[in-house]
Amino acid sequence: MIAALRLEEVSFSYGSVPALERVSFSVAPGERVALLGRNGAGKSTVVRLIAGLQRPDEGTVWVGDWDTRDCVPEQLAWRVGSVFQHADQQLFARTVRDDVSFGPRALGVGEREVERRTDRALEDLDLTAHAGHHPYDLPPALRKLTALAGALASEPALLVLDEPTIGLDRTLRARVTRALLDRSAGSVALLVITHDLTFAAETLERGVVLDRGSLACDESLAALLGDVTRLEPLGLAPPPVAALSAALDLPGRPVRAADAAAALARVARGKPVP
Amino acid sequence: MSIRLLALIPVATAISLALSAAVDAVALPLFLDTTGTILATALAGPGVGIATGIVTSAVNTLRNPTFWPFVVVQIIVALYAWVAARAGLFRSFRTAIPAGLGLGVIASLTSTPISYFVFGCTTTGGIALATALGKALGLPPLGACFFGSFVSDFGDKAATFALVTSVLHGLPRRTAARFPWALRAMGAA
Amino acid sequence: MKSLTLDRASFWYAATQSPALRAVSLDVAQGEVVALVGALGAGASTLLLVAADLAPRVIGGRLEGSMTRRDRSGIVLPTPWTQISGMAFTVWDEVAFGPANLGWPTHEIARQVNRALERLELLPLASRDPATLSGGELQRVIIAAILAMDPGLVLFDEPAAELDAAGAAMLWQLIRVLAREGKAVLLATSAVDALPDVADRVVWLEDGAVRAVGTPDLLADGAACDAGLGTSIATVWRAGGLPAPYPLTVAHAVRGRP
Amino acid sequence: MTGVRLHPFTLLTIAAVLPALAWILPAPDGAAATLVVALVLTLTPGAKLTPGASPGNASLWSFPGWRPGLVRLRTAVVTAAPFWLFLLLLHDVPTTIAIGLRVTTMVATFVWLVAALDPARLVEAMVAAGWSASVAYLLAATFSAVPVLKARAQRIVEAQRCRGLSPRGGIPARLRALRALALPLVLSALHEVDERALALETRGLVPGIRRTPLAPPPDPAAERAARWALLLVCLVALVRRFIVQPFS
Repeated sequence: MIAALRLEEVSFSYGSVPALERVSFSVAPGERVALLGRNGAGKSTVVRLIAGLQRPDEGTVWVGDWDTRDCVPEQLAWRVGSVFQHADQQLFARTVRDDVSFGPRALGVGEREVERRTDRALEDLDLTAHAGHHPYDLPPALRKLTALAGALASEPALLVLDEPTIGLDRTLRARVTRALLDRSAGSVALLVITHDLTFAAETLERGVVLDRGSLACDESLAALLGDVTRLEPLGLAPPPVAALSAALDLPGRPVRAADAAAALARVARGKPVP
Repeated sequence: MSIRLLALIPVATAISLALSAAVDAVALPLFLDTTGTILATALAGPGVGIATGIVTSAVNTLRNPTFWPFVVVQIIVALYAWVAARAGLFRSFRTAIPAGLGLGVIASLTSTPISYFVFGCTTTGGIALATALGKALGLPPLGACFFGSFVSDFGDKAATFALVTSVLHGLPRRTAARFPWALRAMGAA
Repeated sequence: MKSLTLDRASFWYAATQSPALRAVSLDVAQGEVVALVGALGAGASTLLLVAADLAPRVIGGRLEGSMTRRDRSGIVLPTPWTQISGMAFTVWDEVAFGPANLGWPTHEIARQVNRALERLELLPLASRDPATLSGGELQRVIIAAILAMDPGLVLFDEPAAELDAAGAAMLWQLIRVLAREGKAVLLATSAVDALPDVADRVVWLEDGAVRAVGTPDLLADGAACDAGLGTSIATVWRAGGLPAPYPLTVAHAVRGRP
Repeated sequence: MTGVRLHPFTLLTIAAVLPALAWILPAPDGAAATLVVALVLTLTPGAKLTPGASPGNASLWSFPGWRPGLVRLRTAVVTAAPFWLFLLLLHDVPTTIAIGLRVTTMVATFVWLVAALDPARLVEAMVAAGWSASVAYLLAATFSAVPVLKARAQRIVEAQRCRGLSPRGGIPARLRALRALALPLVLSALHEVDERALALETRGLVPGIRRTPLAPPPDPAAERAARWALLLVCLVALVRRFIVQPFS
């Protein structure tokens, strides 16, 4: 099976400032990967390389079987849905619906297919009730979801999201989680930059950590989130559920709320309060 | 002036200057550098529009000093946009584009003497080339200069008026209603 | 001593039919931290604008009921880059913008600015151009800029959204310190997990009206958990089918472990 | 080495008077004289301090303070060069020289002004001189808003291309693409006006305030006198040129 995304020994620098050094990792179809690291570790550069906004100095970025070096961003849009930070500033249509359909329409799929994809994306993020609203009449958090819906509507094989949950409350985060898990079940690959480890724990399964432009680790997110000693140098704190699992020594050290709840229930049934 | 309208002026000015990035991306021979002036006038009237025009010229001057004498053009643009807004000419492209073409004529009539007497009609590459073309066609110097300004101006002003119309109609109604002139400019009030 | 009192305050934005606030009565005392929680659009941001005397005075709309304040207020709005004054070319000057507008003497401005920069751990950035800062740094600059004006009533709208874990932890501690110094703090946030250690009282807003007021224990309440406003720990506890009362924090959970 | 730090108003006066004289004084001698002055100004090492200039290096090009001057000179020449080209294309040689010298004076003066004028000092000077805080705000806020919106415009271009928007094709296609690139910028910027106004209000920028100048630049009496003298020179030149000896 061809990986949805593969970075091979990728190096990149802005002028004389190195941003990435021989970074390699890949994301399989349906896989959900968190891209972690401090500010300036090179995460945003990875996104720009995948979207075709920059070309690697050395190495190759493969999106499916396309070498991004041979593609312009509007071609890569067929396979990559990118949502950048401040994506709410890219909205311009008079209704949420029109804005969400901009992507598929720009790709030139048939009008009926545009409608279908738009409906599905709006539904996935519970935006159907707002479809006729003006994006700028919505609170910023819903504008952010509208931008995300725009990327979903293009139905790419790979979704690359930069901090999708800033400014979202727990209910909206849960919507994003649900929509992303649903797409991933349909073998869409996910690469998500985030500082929000609660969201990452609920949504993603693997963590790729960059440190000053190099790959620092690439492993299961659950193992990473439970380990304070490794999170702290990244400026991250373990999410409350992972902290709870560790403090109570719950079996299997679950990091997702549902798993922790199930483990708690088992523990409570198994042995009474000491 | 209310703080809201005061805060509008730097934003409108920055819009005029930042749109060059969008124009560069599509590689069209447009400036759109009066967008902020026209938009500010259509939203908030001639005072805010003129202030935007003057500030735009001042900031442009720091990039290229030969822009400063054309501050007169920015002021004329604001006054013309005010008349157009009062007449509700931003109600659709059908009314806005001809109004923009009209502004193209007036703007070139204003900039021609400045360009001719101050700079010998060589302010920007495009205008100078069009002027050279006019000269080659046998036009007298002042006529060639007008020809140059007109060629570069009229399409730009029509595109700018079309863009401002798009913006006014693209604003949420609630936001538009909070700028004193917006609904009138759109022919909606 | 009451710093802010709202008495049956209702507010309508211009050109809207239904009110964004419905008969909200609330007071915030000096030395107290009150947190507003609620779903999106429940009215927390509107309430802060009313408390800051910006709605309806600046943004228009209509207020019924009354809002009275004892102290000058300062409000930290949600998006940091729109709050940069644009009049300053260094972080120090940006923070000094508000105090200078108050017409204070120079030495007093310098004292307040340096203190605010220190509190937000911004002294190393004092001579940087604000335009070169990251979102999180800018957020801290804006908070410092408001604190440097020494408002008696401090209003925060989602102040931690752009901050990383360490920045957020610093802010929550600072808010407690502000309360100890006698300031009244009113705070709208969706970071409910931080509130047990920060807030004295929690106000749950729903559809523009006050649904419940109480200590942070409110965030371990079954109804709050169902509405997505319970703390992570309380929510997990409830989802696991364990009996109430639910623990608010990991520390509480360890004490009452199953 | 740092030179004298002139008051911002003095800098502005020089930048206004020099180009004005270039046009007022009879060509080509007058404009040649102003150009010499402008070029000397451009080379002034003290126009702006450059951190990081290494005094250890002996070469003239890296002699602290001189290199930025030479860079400014080059900027002025590069900016003015196309004018000379077009002037030659459109006019005879005497006209080319007359207008060319004037335009180059103007360009060089402004290149110097941009380097010498610190916007923060200008704002302080305006506040100290009793200008309304609003006027100072307009100028300063625009300076800081322009790069912010430029960066945003660039981001929007990238984001829309990543949504499949192609900026190429026929003119109608490009105009449609332009709309999808320009509208988000304008709408998002206008949408923020409200929050900007709220932030200014809460931070005390309201009409009629007496703002404390934070660090008012010193304005010695000699400099004030020099400013008036420069304006007077300009006026005398104007009178001489157009009234006493018109069209000489």
